[in-house]
Amino acid sequence: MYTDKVMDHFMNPRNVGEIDNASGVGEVGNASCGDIMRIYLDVEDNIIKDVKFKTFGCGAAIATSSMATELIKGKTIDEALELTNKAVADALGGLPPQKMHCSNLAADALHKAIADYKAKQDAKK
Amino acid sequence: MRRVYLDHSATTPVHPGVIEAMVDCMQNHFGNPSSVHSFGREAKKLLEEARANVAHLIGARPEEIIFTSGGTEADNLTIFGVARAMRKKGNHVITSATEHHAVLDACQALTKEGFEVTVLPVDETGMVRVEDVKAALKPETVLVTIMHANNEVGTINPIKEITQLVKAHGAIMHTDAVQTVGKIPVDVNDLGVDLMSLSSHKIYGPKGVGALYIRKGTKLFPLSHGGGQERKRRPGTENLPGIVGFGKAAEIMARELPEEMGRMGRLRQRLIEGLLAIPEVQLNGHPTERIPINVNVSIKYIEGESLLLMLDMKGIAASSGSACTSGSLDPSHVLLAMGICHEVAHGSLRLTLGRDNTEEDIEYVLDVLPQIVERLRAMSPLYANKEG
Amino acid sequence: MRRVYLDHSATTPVHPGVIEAMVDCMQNHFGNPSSVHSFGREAKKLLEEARANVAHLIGARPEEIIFTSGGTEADNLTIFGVARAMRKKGNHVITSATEHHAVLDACQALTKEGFEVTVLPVDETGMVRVEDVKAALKPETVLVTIMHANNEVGTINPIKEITQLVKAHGAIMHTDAVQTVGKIPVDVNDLGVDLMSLSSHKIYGPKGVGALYIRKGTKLFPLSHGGGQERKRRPGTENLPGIVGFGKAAEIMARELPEEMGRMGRLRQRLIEGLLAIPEVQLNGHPTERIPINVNVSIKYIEGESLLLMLDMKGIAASSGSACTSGSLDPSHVLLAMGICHEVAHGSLRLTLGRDNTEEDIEYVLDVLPQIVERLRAMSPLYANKEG
Ligand SMILES: Cc1ncc(COP(=O)(O)O)c(C=O)c1O
Ligand SMILES: Cc1ncc(COP(=O)(O)O)c(C=O)c1O
Ligand code: FES
Ligand code: FES
Repeated sequence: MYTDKVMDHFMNPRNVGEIDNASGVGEVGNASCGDIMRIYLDVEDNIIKDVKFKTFGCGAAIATSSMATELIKGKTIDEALELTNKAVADALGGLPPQKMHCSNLAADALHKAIADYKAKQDAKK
Repeated sequence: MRRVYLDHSATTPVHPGVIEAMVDCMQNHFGNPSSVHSFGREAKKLLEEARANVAHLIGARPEEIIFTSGGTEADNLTIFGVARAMRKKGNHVITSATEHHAVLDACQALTKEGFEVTVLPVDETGMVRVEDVKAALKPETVLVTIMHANNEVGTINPIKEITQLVKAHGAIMHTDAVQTVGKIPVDVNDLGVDLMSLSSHKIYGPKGVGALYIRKGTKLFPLSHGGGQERKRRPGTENLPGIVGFGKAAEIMARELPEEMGRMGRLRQRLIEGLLAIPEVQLNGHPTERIPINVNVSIKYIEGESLLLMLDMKGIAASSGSACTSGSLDPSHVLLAMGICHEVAHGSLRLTLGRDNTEEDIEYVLDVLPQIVERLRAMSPLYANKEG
Repeated sequence: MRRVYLDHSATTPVHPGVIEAMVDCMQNHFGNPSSVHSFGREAKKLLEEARANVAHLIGARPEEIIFTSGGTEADNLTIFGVARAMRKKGNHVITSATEHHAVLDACQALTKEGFEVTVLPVDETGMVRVEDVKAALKPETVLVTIMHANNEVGTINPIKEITQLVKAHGAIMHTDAVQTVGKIPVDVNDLGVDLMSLSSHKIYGPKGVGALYIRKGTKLFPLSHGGGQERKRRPGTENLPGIVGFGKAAEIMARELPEEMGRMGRLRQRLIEGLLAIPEVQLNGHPTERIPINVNVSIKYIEGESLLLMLDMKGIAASSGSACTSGSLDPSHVLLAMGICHEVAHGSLRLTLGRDNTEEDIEYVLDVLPQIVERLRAMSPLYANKEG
């Protein structure tokens, strides 16, 4: 059902956890199947220095969370904004058709976290 | 790696004696039971022996058993067959919210033919209330179909009491006994039902074969047409190797049931105790009125599919009512009907025992599971919320 | 005693390689293909391999094959499924007089749902005339179902020509290819049909499994409801051992067909020659457009069942279109549709060849049969009348 890449990221997820006083936090929940994903960013000089996630969901949901955090770690905010759901799924070697909606979670949560970071920056100004 | 199969309500391994009987049938008696010659007569003999064995398992007479391609077909044949045959008498059918999709979806399809279907609720243990059946019976009611035990939570319905009401009312009573036959004593005359669905692959027989018990005198239209096989109720060349395997499985089940029932019950108790020792785990279903092979728990703050995958990596095969495993967007209709909320239903885990399981298997699961639960909870934003 | 099985159109022995594949499936891969865990995934893999093998045998794509419980179900699923799905477009269905009962009786049942059914005649060789199809097509025609080859006399219909007409007319074309697949080359794209019925037990696979080829885009309602198996077109836990056996049989047939076809044709010619050497024996069916395994003759002045019983005493398994073998009062509807009179139909004998048959088998039959014919004729008042 899942590719080896998916299973690897599922069994050994990268960047699980939380960041205290994160620069930005984004949470999305897909009401349809009850999965929830939260991403924490630590941003310094416009660069994502650290990223953590917590996810309640299926194997695909956890693997996409892990892969998304891997893909943006060390990237600039602008680069991170370019990450698409499809890119995450592709990086995992594809997802089963009925699981494509899970891959929408990760990039969406990330974009929300970046929006939260930007809002916080604006508030500081 | 140790492999522990705990998904016997999904399907069972085929008993070695069943395989042997099927191979003998295919190697030595491959004829078409309808043929006049000796090859045909030998096949016919095997067919009727199998029918007698299946009948015996549920206290029926051989001529009241017809073979189908499985439980799904037996359910559909009943629902369409009886409803259509009784159309002139009435157009109301009663079923329950926790039925298998073969029953629920067939009833749903009946509404397009002008039938009205009442779907009874269940209580929080998953049981149909006898008084609800009583209240739902109408002059137009022609068929009531309530499952004997549920496949997800194992709750056993009070079919005998329900049947008494239904028969007194003059309607026809069907029960889907796919999950009880071979696991607890089942007798068509004790229960009093008019029709009963069975499936071979849940009792260590092969997949692709089932049976419908039809009490003498019950009217039923066939679902399909063709040769006159199975008293014109189910045409098509008989699935002889499958039927022979089913018959053998029925024979073995009848013999082993009394002892296995007790053993399953004991393994089940140990498993439930061990699971409830994990924090924030709840038992779903009825505490006592459940088939002895069924354990269903919800492990809060985690999602069932990830749990199944991690168990699978440890060689443990289980199932879940999580939406993520269903291919649809909703979690198990059974758990929801019992009033369990979406989140808790997502974290459901079903472990169903079988004749190959040992105490060591149970201890292995109880050893492995807490670590997996801990790992998944550590990843879960819901668990974090709760702690924070 | 020598046993010679010459009833391969009724059913075939199961190929040893098929039994082996089925045993492996049951012993080592018994999971439910819908399950998430490794047992389920292994089962799913076997299911899809089998689908690919069956698809390959008829030049289809795997996703165009759905498994059924046999040829009868495939025929019924087509007739009810397509007709009901197209109901808004029209209510006319065309079939032919020599179809299998699975098609004829399903079409008959359709008339109760408001469909009009045209049953085309056949010529004296049992063949449907292309011009008859043309004349029968109406604006309301939604489905045409004509068998590829007949099971009794083996006559092959001009399906390619018929399909061209039907498709040009905008209707849906189905063919029951139960008797041709594995015996002559069959390609869904060459024939152009939208649907095709197959049965495993006619090609050395197990009984109780078949397939329906459904060309992409063809609308079809299911016959029954339940789990989402087989793209929601055929619910129920898949008959995995049966399907695996069918897949293996398809693989073997694809490999052996070119050579076996020639060998069967030669045995058949020898058999026909030998039979026609007996006085007052006529060949039924088409002299050349017939499947290579089929021989059908009428032996005048004798009745088929007695003939079969006497052959059986000599170890020879055959079949007949005699009313006495059918359980009904009429002889074969196929022979009657070909214009053969009742008396001659009663004396019909069908011998159908298979991969285990040898030249010695044929010589044995040709040695034994004349004596039997003589004995029966000596008892027959018809023969006496004729001589007197
Ligand atoms: C309660 C119940 N009814 C019907 C079925 C369907 O039986 P089958 O898989 O033989 O079609 C099942 C199992 O899937 C079941 O658990
Ligand atoms: C032409 C034809 N169609 C359909 C069938 C029915 O197939 P099955 O026996 O698999 O139901 C048969 C054989 O009995 C047949 O010969
Ligand atoms: S989280 Fe539900 S299917 Fe992926
Ligand atoms: S003569 Fe006995 S059935 Fe026809």
